[in-house]
Amino acid sequence: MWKFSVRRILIMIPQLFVLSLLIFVLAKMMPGDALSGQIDPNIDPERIEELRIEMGWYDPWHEQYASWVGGVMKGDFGMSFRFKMPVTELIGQRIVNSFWLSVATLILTYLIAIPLGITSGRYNDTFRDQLITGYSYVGFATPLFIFALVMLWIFGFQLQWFPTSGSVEPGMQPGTFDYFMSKFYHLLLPALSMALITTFSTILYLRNEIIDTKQKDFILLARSKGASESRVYNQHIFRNSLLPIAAFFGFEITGLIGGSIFIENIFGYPGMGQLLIESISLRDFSVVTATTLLFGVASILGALISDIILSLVDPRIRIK
Amino acid sequence: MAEKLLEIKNLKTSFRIKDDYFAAVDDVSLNVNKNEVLAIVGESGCGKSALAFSIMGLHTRAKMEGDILYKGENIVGISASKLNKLRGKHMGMIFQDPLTALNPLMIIGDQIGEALLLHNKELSKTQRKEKVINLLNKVGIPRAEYVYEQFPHELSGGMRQRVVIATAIANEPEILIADEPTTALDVTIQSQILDLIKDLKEDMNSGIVLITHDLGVVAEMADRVAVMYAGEIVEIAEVTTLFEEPLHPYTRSLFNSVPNASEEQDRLHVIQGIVPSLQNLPRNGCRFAPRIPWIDGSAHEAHPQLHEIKPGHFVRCTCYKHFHFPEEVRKEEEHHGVS
Amino acid sequence: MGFLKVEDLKVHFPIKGGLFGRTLDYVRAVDGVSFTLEKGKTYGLVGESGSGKSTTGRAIIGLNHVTSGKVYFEDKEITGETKAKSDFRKDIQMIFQDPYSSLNPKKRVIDLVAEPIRNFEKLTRKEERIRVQELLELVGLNPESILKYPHEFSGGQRQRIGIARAIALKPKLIIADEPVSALDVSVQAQVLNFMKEIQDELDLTYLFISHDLGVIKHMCDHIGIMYKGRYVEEGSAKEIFENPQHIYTKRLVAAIPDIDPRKREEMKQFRAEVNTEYEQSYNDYFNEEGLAYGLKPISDTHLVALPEKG
Amino acid sequence: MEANTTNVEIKTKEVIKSPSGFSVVGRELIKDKLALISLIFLIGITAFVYGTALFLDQDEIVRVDLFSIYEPPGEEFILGTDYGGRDVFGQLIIGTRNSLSIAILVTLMTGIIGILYGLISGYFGGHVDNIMMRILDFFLILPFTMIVIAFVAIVPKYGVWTFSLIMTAFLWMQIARLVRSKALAEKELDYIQAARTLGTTNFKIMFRHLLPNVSSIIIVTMTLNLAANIGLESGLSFLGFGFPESTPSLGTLLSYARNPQTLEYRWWIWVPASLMILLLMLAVNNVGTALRRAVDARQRRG
Amino acid sequence: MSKSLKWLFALMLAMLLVLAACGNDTAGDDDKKDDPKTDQEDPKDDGEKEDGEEPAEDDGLYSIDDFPREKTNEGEAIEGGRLNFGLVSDTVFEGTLNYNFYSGAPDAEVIAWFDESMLYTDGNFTFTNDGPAEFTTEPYETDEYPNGVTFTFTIKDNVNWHDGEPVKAEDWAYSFEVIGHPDYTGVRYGADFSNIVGMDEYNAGEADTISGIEIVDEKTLKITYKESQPSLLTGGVWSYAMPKHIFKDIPVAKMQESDAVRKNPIGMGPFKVKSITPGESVVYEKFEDYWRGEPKLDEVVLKVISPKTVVQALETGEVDMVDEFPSDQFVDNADMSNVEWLGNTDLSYSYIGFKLGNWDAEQKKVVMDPEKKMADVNLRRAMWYAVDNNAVGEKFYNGLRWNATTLIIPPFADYHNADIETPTYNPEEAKKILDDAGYVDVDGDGIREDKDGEELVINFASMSGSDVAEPLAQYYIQSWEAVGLKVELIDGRLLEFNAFYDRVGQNGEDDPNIDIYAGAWGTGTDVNPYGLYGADQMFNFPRYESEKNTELLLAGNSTDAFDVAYRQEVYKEWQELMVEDIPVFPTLYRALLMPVNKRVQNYSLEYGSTMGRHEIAVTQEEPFKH
Repeated sequence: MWKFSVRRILIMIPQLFVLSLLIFVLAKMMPGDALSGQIDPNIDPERIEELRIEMGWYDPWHEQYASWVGGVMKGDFGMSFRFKMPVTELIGQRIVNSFWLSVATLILTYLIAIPLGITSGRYNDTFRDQLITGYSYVGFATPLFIFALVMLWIFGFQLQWFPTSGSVEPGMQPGTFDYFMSKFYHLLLPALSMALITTFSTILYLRNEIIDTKQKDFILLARSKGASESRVYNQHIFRNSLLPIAAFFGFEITGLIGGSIFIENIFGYPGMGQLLIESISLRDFSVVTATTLLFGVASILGALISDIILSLVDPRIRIK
Repeated sequence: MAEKLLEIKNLKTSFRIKDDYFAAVDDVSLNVNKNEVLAIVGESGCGKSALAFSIMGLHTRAKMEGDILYKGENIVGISASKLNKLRGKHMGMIFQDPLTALNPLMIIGDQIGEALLLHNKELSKTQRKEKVINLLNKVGIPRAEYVYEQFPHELSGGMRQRVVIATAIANEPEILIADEPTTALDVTIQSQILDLIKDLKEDMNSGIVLITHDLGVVAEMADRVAVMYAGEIVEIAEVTTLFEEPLHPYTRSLFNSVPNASEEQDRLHVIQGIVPSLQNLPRNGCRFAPRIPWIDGSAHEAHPQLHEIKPGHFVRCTCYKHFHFPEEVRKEEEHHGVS
Repeated sequence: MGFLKVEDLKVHFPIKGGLFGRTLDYVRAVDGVSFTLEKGKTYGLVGESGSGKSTTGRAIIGLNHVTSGKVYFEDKEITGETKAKSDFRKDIQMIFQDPYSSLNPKKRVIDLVAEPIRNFEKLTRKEERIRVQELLELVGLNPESILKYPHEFSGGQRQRIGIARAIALKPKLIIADEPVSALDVSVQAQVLNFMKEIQDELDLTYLFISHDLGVIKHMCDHIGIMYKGRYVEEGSAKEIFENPQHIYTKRLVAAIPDIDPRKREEMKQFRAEVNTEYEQSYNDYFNEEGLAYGLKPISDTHLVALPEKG
Repeated sequence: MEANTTNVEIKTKEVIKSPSGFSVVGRELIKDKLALISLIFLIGITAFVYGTALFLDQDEIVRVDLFSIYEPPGEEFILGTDYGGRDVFGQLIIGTRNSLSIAILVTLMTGIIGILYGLISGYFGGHVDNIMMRILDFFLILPFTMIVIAFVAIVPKYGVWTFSLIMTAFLWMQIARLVRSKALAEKELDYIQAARTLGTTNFKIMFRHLLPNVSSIIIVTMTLNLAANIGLESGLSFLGFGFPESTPSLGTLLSYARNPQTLEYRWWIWVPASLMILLLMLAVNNVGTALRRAVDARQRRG
Repeated sequence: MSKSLKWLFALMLAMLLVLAACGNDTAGDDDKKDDPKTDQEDPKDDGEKEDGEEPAEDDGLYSIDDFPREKTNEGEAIEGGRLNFGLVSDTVFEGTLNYNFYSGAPDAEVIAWFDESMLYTDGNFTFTNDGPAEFTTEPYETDEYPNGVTFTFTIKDNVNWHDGEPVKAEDWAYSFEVIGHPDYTGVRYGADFSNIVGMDEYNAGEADTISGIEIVDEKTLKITYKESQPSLLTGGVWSYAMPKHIFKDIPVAKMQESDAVRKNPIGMGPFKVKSITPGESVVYEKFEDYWRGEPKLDEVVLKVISPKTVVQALETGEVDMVDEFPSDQFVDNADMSNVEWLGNTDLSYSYIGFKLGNWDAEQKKVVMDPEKKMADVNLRRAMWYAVDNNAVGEKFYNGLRWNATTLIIPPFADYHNADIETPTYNPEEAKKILDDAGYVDVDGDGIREDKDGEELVINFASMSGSDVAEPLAQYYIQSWEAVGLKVELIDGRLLEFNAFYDRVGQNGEDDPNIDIYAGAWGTGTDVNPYGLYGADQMFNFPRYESEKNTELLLAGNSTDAFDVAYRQEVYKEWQELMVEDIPVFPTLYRALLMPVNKRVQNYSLEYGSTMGRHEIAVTQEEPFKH
């Protein structure tokens, strides 16, 4: 497994390389640059030109790319033009938020999806099941951003149960328990909104898995041992059905990245998704390349994590 | 004398297809005695597996009528908890495909241990492990300590089947139902497994229901044989009787169609027509009649019953008296054998 | 000179692993198999699962990549021939084990049976249909069923469709890979009978692959026994069944359940003896890797895998 | 002669019995009332939308009218107007048509690419498969949003086709993977091997044998994708990369809800479009699920 | 209070702060509000003349004149208290918290609470002596610089940094040294700096000190400018000091990313930074030693709120006030019961520009091209007549934007020409002009051909971003079509702001396909329009020049122009010239709105107000709720 992971990571290096090249070229093709936003009669256009030259904007793109790659090799992703700080540091600030948002979303997703999926699969074709699958289809059909807006409106403003923007109460001391709670409180509503919409695939998947597993021979064997229904479900069916869900885990990460762009925007939550969109629009290219690269790494790692989890929990794969 | 462990009376197990129920096991009566192997033979679709599942109460959506008496107590329709006390403790089952019959995510020890755990709560963990290892030894698995920790996919087919058997016999059940236990195995393994089952039977003194389509296996294993066709039992007899004097046309056809390693045949017998599907079973008259069209209709009973020809030898329908192979009349007949 | 000649055939499947997916080792599915088929006869290839018998058959017809060795068909080398339209494809056909999976469920009988014809011959629609109907008649199916789909047939009938398809181009050799293992006994009888009939009618040669010694004995003139990718014994049916020389063959033959319940005890004892012998003399018959030695003739037709020393 | 007539009879009879025919699906639909209603709804709405759109003048509908800004629903405007004084009902019809067309276009294009890619990769396996899968993996890590934004900025004429192409570039992988794994599994089945022994060329095997046998799952997946694609366009519009308002779509209508005032006070602009999306997706999903059931039944080999 | 920033930022529609991408609605109008100054314009009366019968608000129309500019309401202020301030933005604030380095408007808003200018301004945006420093000027005449001027600044005694250090002359001088330093990374350096004697040499690295800046004593600073211009008094002198004792050890190139800028910035304003959550919020506490007296509030919490949620945040009292309110959300929320609405005219205008030439990169100047499609002034004038800006303001903006007349906006009260005659909506006149100029419909399709009878399609570049951008552009196109001109959106769609400015010519590489464009400018506090219309200015996007234009623009910022009457005359003439030549025509002026919770006292939107942030107070602990 160790070898397997290393190999996967080695494969991902050329992929990331091509990805970075693509992103870089695309970025260069886009109109405007980080200084387009500085158009102002009282800023000297010559100063802007000077800065462009300093930034290397007029160098041939491959030279820029080479120097960028050179920096990345040394762990230096350059400076954010907009934030005037090293990209690494900037992302460091944001990634924590995104990370916890994702974790909370995942946990909520599973907290919601697993019981529903299990109920639905165990009692398939009953009223309960239809109710749950019905919810799943509606969830499938609801655009995330409309749902999130409605959630924000109801729970944030009408009921005022949750804060409506930011990632933490102003003035909290990092490291304190209050700070932690405040962070948690802030990410609850966005995470819940995203989770409620993303559960549906997990529910349906789990349901199918359970219905599938129910008919396996080893379930019959378990029954013939005299295992009660609840034991059959708890010991045999659920364990086996949850396995692919566990494997799904890594792939969820890719989905989360997409979803976070909407969610962070709506809930004013300063994370990576928001950073990416802002940086593209404001042509803060060093941030764009670093962020997309990071997302790429996250997706690949997600897939890798899936494989690793699967190989950890599934003995059939473990041996290979 | 034979002690009746299991007595099946007029069992009818029906499945729902579309909006109707169709009986896969139709009015079957049988009994299984202590220290006896009862073989149930038939081709696929004859209802032999459905019968086995009925005995174990494994059908979740079937309608069951009739009685299955275990030591005189009816187990049809009893509560799930009662059934669970019976299953695994008094009745064990061996499945056809050892590949799918084991939970891929559980180590061997736990799978066998589960059977112990469910019926013997007093056992401590270490005691349980000890017993499991004994069981593994008993079914002939070498290096039992090591196998205990292994997962099913790490074992060969034969080994897995031994594990399944160990699970089935964990609580020394009085009745063991083996549903095609060797079909998926190679012949050398098959003989080992059969020997194992035989030994266990001697050991535990239990009654075994052996479901199979392989007449060779029957000849090797059975004390008594029940031949099933289309959900019904068409013939029951002691094994030697049946092999020496098969009476029912179906039994006879079956014997004649097996290529035999020990004798030369140029042509094998072919049973005309095809095995009817559950929905298309002829429900009236002799169910085998359509497949022996050269036998005059009047030879069949209107409502075929099992007739006891000799003590312990039952045959259904009177057509056996008039049966003869068409080859004996016309050699060409089987060219036709198509619907 | 032989009709089909297989020389030192090897089929190895790589085991990939390590950091870069290098080939670490090989599964030696077929590891040096040689035999010759005579025209018009049936040659049986027997072995337990994993013995390489099916791989051998598939390698001959080109479904598996041949690692080394040569296959001659009518004195022409056909090893590694991959072109779909090569001539030998017309002459060598195959019958598959599972009549359910070997027929494309989405195709009607006419399309199934006509497929090889369409590949090699240009016939009009009408000619083609007549030909297919003839073939169906030949295999004992109702010629009017050409528009049915495979699932509408029973297993035996399907296997006949498979056979009709295999004989559509009037092949010379048919490789039958476990043609009856998936069938019930009564149906099995139908198919076996039928295969024998058309063999005479069409002057076919069979390479009959099976694990069922009963069936093999019923069908074959010559038999090769395989174990772990190698031959352990080869000979006429009579020689193999009545005078098995290799310990493995003996054990295999002994394991066949006897149809006579009265011989039960006798058989059990016999088996036990063979097993004891097998265990005791295992090292005499197999090398350190547990593989068989090369074949040594002990009569004109009978070859046994014995170590060099004898 | 006689044989011919019999054949015809057989044919008509068999087509009905054939598992791959529409009868199974039809039966499944009739049994599943919800799916039937969904299908009728879909057909109805499609016919209505495409039919009505023929009589509507898109230029007229997107014409800005300063004197009827934010009219609530009423007699003159069934569903009111937006901030440009444009008729929401007309936009809804044309928008539904546009969105449907795009969803169908994208679904078809992703389908074709995915099928070809998956078939080739799965059928040939080995190194071909390996390389093709690495390429596919690469597409999977492409940052969707980033590239779409870049494209929108770079491509001068941003219309239905460019939009669909971009969508397609990111969506074909699912089908490709599915087809590949099916093909990988299916090609091990004897009928494919049989075809090879019969001298059938690889090309024919792929398209005549493999494809029909994976087609049912493809159809089901594509149906479900169609539902997803309807929703997709609205997501991009939300980020501001949908169509210009001169090309109304369900997404542009829905994206009006980005404005909190519209969200709260002018429901008539975005609620109908939301409902339309929801209904369309539900309906397509229901039909897709019924299809899946029909397909499953067949796979149990009737 | 005077935060006399040079708010220069191009507010250009939108965009800066707002991301087109994020689809924020209000984007369109963000801009900045700012400072002091009165204006008493007329603009609203257009609103009234429109449909006359009903009072404005009943038919959904509002006028900027109906809004108070100051919040001084009744009630007793309580001691201390905490004010919640919302920074309305779709993006985070960047966190470059120093006047010398920041580049985004949100950052400026954050800085304004803790730091301030050394010089306050009055209603005309002119420096006064009310701020932390006073100044005197004297001419500086040498052979080299015959028109020079020397400023002598005296910093008031009680002005201290938050860490207790007094603000010294060297701190102020230091900010010049930093901005002028060759390693400086910000955008502030420009003509205002090179105008200082010795700055060029220093900037080029040839001198270690700036000869024109002299630290006379701890509290006195002298700065000598080569050229004496009125602009110096309206923001031309850099008036922000830097605490040298903190920055002196940090290399200039690293300052922008240093903790002194990002994590624990200090200033001399009424509040001290207590804690910062990067990008999201800042907590300030009062600076008791503030030179104008102890602030009334104990604490101020500033946090970023999305324009999507600003209304709810105000209604629930989550924030007491915001830096700016998206005006398109006003109408639906005008009845919000817990706030009072303040309003003023924004320092910006929108316009339609005509491409009349090209940028000559070699000579760095504009070159007119008579072959351009829009070269005929009659065509341009007709297009002006063809659009009904009052209707646009009323219908799209409920009167919160209104017809613009000249390129010098009303807040520059001394210079704005209120009496000027400009074309207003008159399609008949437009048609007549076109007919006379030879633009007639030759082929009878309802569309006019050009003077040679060739097909005339005018390509229009317009920016996306605001909600109404699209219908607005459509409306203009329709209006022109109504007089027979065929105008099409370039590429058939709105341009994202980067693409827009690239193609309009921010790099001097104008897209030749663009004939007209819709733009907007934030004017900043300096009335001088040279930066936008000077012949050698890159931002002269119409690429227009004329001798008279150059002459007038130079005259307007000459030493003579210190005479207000003279300057008024010059700019009057320039405004008329613009109406005559029409390189661009202004379309709309804008209102700046600010809701303030009823508990808040002493806040002013007035330009040049002397009411400082230290005076802000609240009347009760909890905000009012809607």
